[in-house]
Amino acid sequence: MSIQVLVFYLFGTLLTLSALAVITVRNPVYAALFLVLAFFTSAGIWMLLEVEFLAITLVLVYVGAVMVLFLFVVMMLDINLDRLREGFARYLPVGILVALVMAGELLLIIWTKGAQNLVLDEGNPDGFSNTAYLGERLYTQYLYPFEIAAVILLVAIVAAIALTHRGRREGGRYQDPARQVQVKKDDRVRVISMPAVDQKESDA
Amino acid sequence: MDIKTILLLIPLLPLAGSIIAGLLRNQVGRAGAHWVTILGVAASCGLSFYVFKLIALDGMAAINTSIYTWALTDGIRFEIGFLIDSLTVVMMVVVTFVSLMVHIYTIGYMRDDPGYQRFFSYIALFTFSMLMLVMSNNFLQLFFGWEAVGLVSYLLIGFWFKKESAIFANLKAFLVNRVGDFGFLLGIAAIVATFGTLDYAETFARAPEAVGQTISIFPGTEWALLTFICICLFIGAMGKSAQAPLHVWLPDSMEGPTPISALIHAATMVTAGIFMVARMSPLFELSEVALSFVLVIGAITALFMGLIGLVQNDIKRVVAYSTLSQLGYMTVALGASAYSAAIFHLMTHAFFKALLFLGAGSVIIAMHHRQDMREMGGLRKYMPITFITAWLGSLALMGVPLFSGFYSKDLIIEAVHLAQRPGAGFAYWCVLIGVVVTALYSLRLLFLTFHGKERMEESVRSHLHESPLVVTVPLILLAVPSVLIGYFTVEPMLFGGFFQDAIQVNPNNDVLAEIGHHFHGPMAMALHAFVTPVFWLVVLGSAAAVLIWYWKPQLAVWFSQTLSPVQRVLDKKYWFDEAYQFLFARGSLGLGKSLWRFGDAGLIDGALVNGSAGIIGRLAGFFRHLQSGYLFHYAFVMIIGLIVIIAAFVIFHQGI
Amino acid sequence: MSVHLLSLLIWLPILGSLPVLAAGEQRPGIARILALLVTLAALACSVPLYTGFDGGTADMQFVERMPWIEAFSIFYHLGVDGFSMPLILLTNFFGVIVVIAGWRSITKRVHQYMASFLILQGLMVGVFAALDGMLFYIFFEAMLIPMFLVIGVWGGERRVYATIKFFLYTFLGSVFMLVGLIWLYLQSGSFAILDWHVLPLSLTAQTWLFLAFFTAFAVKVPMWPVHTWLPDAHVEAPTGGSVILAAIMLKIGGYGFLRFSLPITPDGSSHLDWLIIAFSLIAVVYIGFVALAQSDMKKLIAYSSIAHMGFATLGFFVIFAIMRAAGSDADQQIAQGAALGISGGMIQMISHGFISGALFLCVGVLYDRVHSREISAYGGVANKMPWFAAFVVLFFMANSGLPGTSGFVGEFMVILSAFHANFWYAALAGLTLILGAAYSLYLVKRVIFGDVANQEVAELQDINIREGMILSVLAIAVLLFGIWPAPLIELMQPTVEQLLNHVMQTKVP
Amino acid sequence: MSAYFTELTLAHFLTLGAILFSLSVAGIFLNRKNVIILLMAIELMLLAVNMNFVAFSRFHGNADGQVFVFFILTVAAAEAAIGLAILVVLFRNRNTINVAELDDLKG
Repeated sequence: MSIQVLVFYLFGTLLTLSALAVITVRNPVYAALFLVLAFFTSAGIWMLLEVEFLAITLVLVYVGAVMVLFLFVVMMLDINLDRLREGFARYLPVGILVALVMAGELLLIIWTKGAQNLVLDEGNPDGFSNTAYLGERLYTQYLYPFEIAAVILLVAIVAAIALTHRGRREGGRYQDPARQVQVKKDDRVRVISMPAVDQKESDA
Repeated sequence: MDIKTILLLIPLLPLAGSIIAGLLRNQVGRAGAHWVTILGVAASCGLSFYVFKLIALDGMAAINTSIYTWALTDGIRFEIGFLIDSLTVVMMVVVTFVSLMVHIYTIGYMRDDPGYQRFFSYIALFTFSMLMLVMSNNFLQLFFGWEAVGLVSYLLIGFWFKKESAIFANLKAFLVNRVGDFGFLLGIAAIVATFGTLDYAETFARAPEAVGQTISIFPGTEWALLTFICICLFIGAMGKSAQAPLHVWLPDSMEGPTPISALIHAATMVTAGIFMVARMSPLFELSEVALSFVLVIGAITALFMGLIGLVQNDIKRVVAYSTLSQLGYMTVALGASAYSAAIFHLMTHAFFKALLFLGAGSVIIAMHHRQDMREMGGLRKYMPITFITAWLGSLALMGVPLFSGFYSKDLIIEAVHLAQRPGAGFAYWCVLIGVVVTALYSLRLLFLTFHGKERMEESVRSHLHESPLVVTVPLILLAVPSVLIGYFTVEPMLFGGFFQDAIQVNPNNDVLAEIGHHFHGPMAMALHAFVTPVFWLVVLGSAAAVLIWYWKPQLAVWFSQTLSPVQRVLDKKYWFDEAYQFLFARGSLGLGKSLWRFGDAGLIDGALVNGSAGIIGRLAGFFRHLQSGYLFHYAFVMIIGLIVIIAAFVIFHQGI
Repeated sequence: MSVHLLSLLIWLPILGSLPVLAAGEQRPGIARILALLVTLAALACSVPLYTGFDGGTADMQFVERMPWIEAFSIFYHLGVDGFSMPLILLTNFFGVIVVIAGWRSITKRVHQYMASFLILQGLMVGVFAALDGMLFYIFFEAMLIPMFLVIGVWGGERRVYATIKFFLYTFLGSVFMLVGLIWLYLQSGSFAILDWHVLPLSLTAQTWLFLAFFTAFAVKVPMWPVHTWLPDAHVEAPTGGSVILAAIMLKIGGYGFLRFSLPITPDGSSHLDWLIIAFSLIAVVYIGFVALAQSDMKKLIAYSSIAHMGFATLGFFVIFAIMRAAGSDADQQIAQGAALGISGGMIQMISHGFISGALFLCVGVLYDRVHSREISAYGGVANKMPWFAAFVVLFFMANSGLPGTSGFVGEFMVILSAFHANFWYAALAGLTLILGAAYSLYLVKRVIFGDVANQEVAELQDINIREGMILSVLAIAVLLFGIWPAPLIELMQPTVEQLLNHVMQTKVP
Repeated sequence: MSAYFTELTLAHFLTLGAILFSLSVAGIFLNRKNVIILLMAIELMLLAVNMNFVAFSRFHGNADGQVFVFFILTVAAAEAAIGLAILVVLFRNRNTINVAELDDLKG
């Protein structure tokens, strides 16, 4: 049993357990945290497959951004957990059954198609950069889809803001750039000419 | 002026008068309307007499000329043209002369009517249509005239369109005529299909070719083609000439103004059918069956319609049933192959029946548009001219020797007697009894109207007076030919070969020729009449009538009580009207309603059109419940679908 | 210039609708006048179409052809023959009539109303002129849109029901036609209708194609039993819409039979002619009875239209029965009576255009005054409107096929033709003589004759100059074609003969 | 000792992906009312898919799989962002994230 196999089984077990926890724990915060764990372990397995860039991206993007967002939302919302757990026990048998059937079917396909005959080889030669390789692909062959993906992200950003934006509240304080630009010096500074007054007299 | 122009002018002058009187009614005014139409018809009448002279007296050959090509397709030339021969000129003279008389008479009869110009426009239009009909040299134009006179008849029966009975009668008249026209059109279609032409001359020339050809109407039955054609054509004639069982419209048509009854429903239009059959003699002669059919239909009409005339109280209806009966006589003559006799009777009848109608109209004017004979009586001293002319007309109608009707009717009876074809025996008895009946109703009318007690209301009586000159002059002018024309024309028309260019009779059928062997002049015929049963039947009928309605009026009451079932049958006119009303009018309305409701609205719209929409709607209503709106339901369905797809992979795609 | 005459006739009204629309809602008077000018111009432009038409040939004339969508070899291909030319003239004639008819009775959104009709007019001319299958289809479908709007916006109370029914019905039919057109394209590699005419096809293919075209055109004609949209559409449509619907749009179905079904699938037509003959005869008899039972004037006229169009389809398809009846000895020669059927059907369509258009205008005249289409709301109209009554009687007489009016010519020819095939065809068709007169005159009796029925009738005013003018023009047309139909018949004679010669040749390879 | 424990094959990774996927499916069943967990289950599902892509890419020596994963990450991020935004708006308007109470699309 090589170190690679050991690592795979270790991370695989962890991943399975944390995934199980994600779907079974009561508290969504814990679920989110277990999901983070799942992502981490997956990243580990991906390292095993020598896809370093994606593994790191997974951690950075998912754990760093998406999961934080999840946690943020979960904590922000005041959720009645009991109501949401209704029917958990009732659906447990069905869920297990469905999961087992699906897993069985999938495994049947995987194991009857000879996937077990493809053995993990030596891997990339030294000095090979997965990041450079992927980057080259993305910016040449897949440039067009890449741009589209970028646009999709932009749309997602705009959409998310548009959805949650509530408009200006009454009584809020806002800046109006148009008015700021149009401002004239007279609006800001008023030069008042007044008769000179003797200091002493005023003091008196 | 060449002859073609003259011939064109004959129908077109009345048409021009009609258009002017109709479209410019406000511009020309009442006097203008009657002047323009009378001038048109008078000119047309004059020209007709001129053409009559050319053909009949100067012996000019028949004219067959084309005016223009109506259409040319499929190798068939549809032409509008004139065929002027002896038959045509007789009809032209009769039509234009009677029409002229009626025009003049109308000035008096319609004096106070607001639709004065319209009326003149219609009758002039009628004259045009009738002339187009009789002058035609082809079936297309014949059908045009045929329908056009029907149209004018429709308009004129419904002339007083505020009267519910009038607009009912005109609709009825048009529709019953259309039933006949339906047969007529099929006959024309059969002619086109057989001979490939609509021209009379060509058709007649090729008619013998069709002998022996058959047509299969119902699968398995073969009819002689010519019999089929002739019966179809005759169905048209039955409609127009009001033969049983398509007679029902004629009595109702009396709702129209009286001049119309005289012109259209006695003298001219209703005889179009007779004229048509005579014109088609080359075809009818080739079909014994069709002639038998004609004979029997005519005989039934002659007798049974006359019987109804016995119980009518409306003066015009009596004359109308008399017309039906006389049309039956003409039809019988046609059926006996005595076409000339039919045309001869048509002519004499046109004069004396127009006279009787106009006389009845004169009485109606005097009675302030009351028509019930039970309110009349003793009118002879108030209106002598009407009285005398009515008597003359009635005597002609009864067939008293030397009067015109005598010659025509006697010859018809004689012809039927000699005819050999099936049905002739039945027809002979019918026409013989018909003679008695004719005498009865004619004299009944005269006695009830002009003799006896004055039964009208005082207010009417105080205003009784003879009609004005425009009314009486036509009466007198019509009375002259009613009395005399038979005497003077019987020999040249029937036995002088006058119609030989127009009417073809198979020598085997030529009963008139047989009569001609024994004919020794009109006077001899009149004298001979005293030894024939016909004359004694007239005498018998007259005697009975004198007894019942003149000497012992209580006898009439007694008769109507003892014979009340018969009276009832006749009163109800054998229930033809009721049956038709129920079967056809109500029946087709009901059929239409139910077809609409169940077929269109129910089956097609309800079941198929909106039904399919409804099914889709209901299906959608059912399937939309699948859309629970719950996210997890959709997710379940997706997952289950996924499982199924993977399972399909597992099961079916093992080899891949 | 004359080369582009057809394009001019199509696009002049369509583009002419723009200034009419620009007149705006506030200036209905200008919109009316502009619309009238455009339609008059279109009518004037169709005069050279008539004078320049060579009646001695069956070839397409005034042909225009330029590539449009080359990838599918779709051409902008126009041309007319003896069938389409009279129908184009009829269309442009009624364009003017409709604008004048809607002069006063339309008061809301006049500019849009007029523009709709102008567009409709151009599209209908396009349908008749198109020689490319796809172009035809586009015009055929596009035509529905303005009509849809006209009924839906300016219609009566149940206009939404009527428009949707009208639209779905027609659309359902034409979908099958589209399939047929595409199939033909795949077979022949061309969208030219004239190429399809000479395309050899197996009997099975012809049968299916025939059915595809049949659904499209049978709905349009409309034939029994797919006719029920017509009464509803007519009842709800404004007068102008009814007039165009009856006078022109129904003719497109008949024209389609002549342009597509007969020449493209002669063997299929011959195979299934019993279907059309049966439907046509049912239309004449059944619909005749149904018309008798109507209490709504427009519905009655609509049903009468169905019955009359039954004559056109009967005339078109009875030719096969005639050829069969004539037997094999007449093989190489057109059987007598066949040409009568086709020309009779065409004449019937044109004449029905005039008569039904006129009848709907007459109903419109009454509706403008009393605002009811119910027969029972009238009675004794002749007392108050004598001139109008004269027109109504004339047109209803023409409707019942009175000789001397155009209504007679087509019916007469078709009955004559049908007799060559079978006695019963002629007899059943001939029943219209009775039924047509019955429903026409029964209506006349109840509406026109009689004593003044109610206060509203008592207050009726006779027709004004504008109404009198259009009714007179139509009356003259009806009488003219009744008294002398020869020019019209001769115009289409070469085309009829060519079609018959073509149809006689089998196309089964 | 079985061959499963001596060397790693494609089947190992695919099996792991399959288990992960099945678990997330079960998660959707179990937490059918909690939108947040549902979203997390979807993330897990995507992770399983990504696992497969990566494995195939590695074993077939083809970069396309990795590019796909890259795009899936993009889309997943976008989805999470919008999904959570919707969630926030939903909660703001309805004061619940209970899926059982959301049936506006009911037919």
